[in-house]
Amino acid sequence: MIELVYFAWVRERIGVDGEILPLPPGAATVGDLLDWLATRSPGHAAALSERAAIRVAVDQSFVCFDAPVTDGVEVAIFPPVTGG
Amino acid sequence: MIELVYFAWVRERIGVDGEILPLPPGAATVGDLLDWLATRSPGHAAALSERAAIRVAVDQSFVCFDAPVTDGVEVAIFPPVTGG
Amino acid sequence: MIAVRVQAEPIDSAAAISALTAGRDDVGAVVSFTGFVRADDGLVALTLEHYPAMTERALATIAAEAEARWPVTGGSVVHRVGRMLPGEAIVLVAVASAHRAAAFDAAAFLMDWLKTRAPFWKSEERAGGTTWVTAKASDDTAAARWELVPAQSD
Amino acid sequence: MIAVRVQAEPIDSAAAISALTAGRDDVGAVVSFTGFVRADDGLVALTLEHYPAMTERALATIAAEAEARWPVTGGSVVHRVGRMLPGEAIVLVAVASAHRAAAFDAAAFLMDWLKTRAPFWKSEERAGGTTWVTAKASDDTAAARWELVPAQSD
Repeated sequence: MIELVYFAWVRERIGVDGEILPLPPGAATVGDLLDWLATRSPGHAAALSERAAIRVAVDQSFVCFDAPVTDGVEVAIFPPVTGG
Repeated sequence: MIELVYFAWVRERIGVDGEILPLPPGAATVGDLLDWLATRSPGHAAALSERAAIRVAVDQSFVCFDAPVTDGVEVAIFPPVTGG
Repeated sequence: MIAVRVQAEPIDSAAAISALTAGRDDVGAVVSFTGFVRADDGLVALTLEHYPAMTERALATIAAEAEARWPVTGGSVVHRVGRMLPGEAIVLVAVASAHRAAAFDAAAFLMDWLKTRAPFWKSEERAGGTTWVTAKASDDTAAARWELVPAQSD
Repeated sequence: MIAVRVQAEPIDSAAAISALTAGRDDVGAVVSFTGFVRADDGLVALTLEHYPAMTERALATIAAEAEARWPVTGGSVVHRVGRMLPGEAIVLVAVASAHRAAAFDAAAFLMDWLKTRAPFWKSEERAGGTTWVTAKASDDTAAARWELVPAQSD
């Protein structure tokens, strides 16, 4: 299983703060995971369609889309940060 | 007459805060004035010998040694500033 | 040495700044940056959302990086979260050092990194509704001054 | 808009900083620099001498130059003179602006200019006697960042 957490408008479009899902078969990278997630609902599709506006952290560290995803990790998906 | 004012170690070496003197004949520039002042006493000489360590303001504005000096101005002589 | 903190309460900048020199005689320079909510275009309130599990780690990383780059004697990073009104402080960065260049650079670096690497998101509340603030390219440019890698590249 | 002041009394940095945002909602960033007396090498006290007739003019010039270069909403430059002890503040520069880059740059500029163009001289008091502080080439280098002409060239 992987734990997905969403923030800002990614959270709003998907409609939940997060979800716990089995790692989809054949999903080896963050990019694969995003492709699969986008097929889950219209909300997921709306949140993840514009890939350039998406940032991902695996176990609380920023990663690139080609980073590996393995069972048991926490994957956070959100827009570029705007704090400070 | 010109009003001379001294600060920091220039003041200490000359031994007075300032002095009012007639503009020396033939002194057209700040450099001429410094050359003449250096002949007035051993203290003046000690204060003004190392010309690279001297800064001058005429009527409260920094000037170069080739700036003109005219009757009635205030000439301040001091080391490079070290405030802030 | 650089303390980091996330809080819902108002930020007391004066206390954080003065704490960096209290009882010390080896500090030559303190630089502080405080960011405030501006009432631009009829803004009513700003809400800061964050990713709590990551925020602490991100701020500690930022602080450690600044300490590694500059000889700071102390510092404080305080970021507020939740809803706040125009005129209220969003973030405080204060850095103490023996000399001014290190204090200025470390404070600017911390802010540039916070803007591009810390998991905070702003939403703006106006009469017409609430909208998410878009990240600025100028913030990435500012962060690049320190040769930091961007938060993510495809 | 940038207020300047020379005083023998201790500097109240917190009051000067908070005054820049009091009752305002158009300020997005405040950057402050405070310089302190360090107890380096057994320093007992520092005395700041200045050229009163010129100081006010020099500080007003510095402030006007900063206002011309950056869109500041307010600022404060306070320089202390006379004798002060380790840990005490020598100088405060605080600048407010809508955006952080202007506030950072204007504050750094004001300090760099103060260090090279304002008529103040420091003397250091130690057990062995009192010596005048020598100007640092690094201060001229820092001032040159802003393409300022040096205080004087032969």
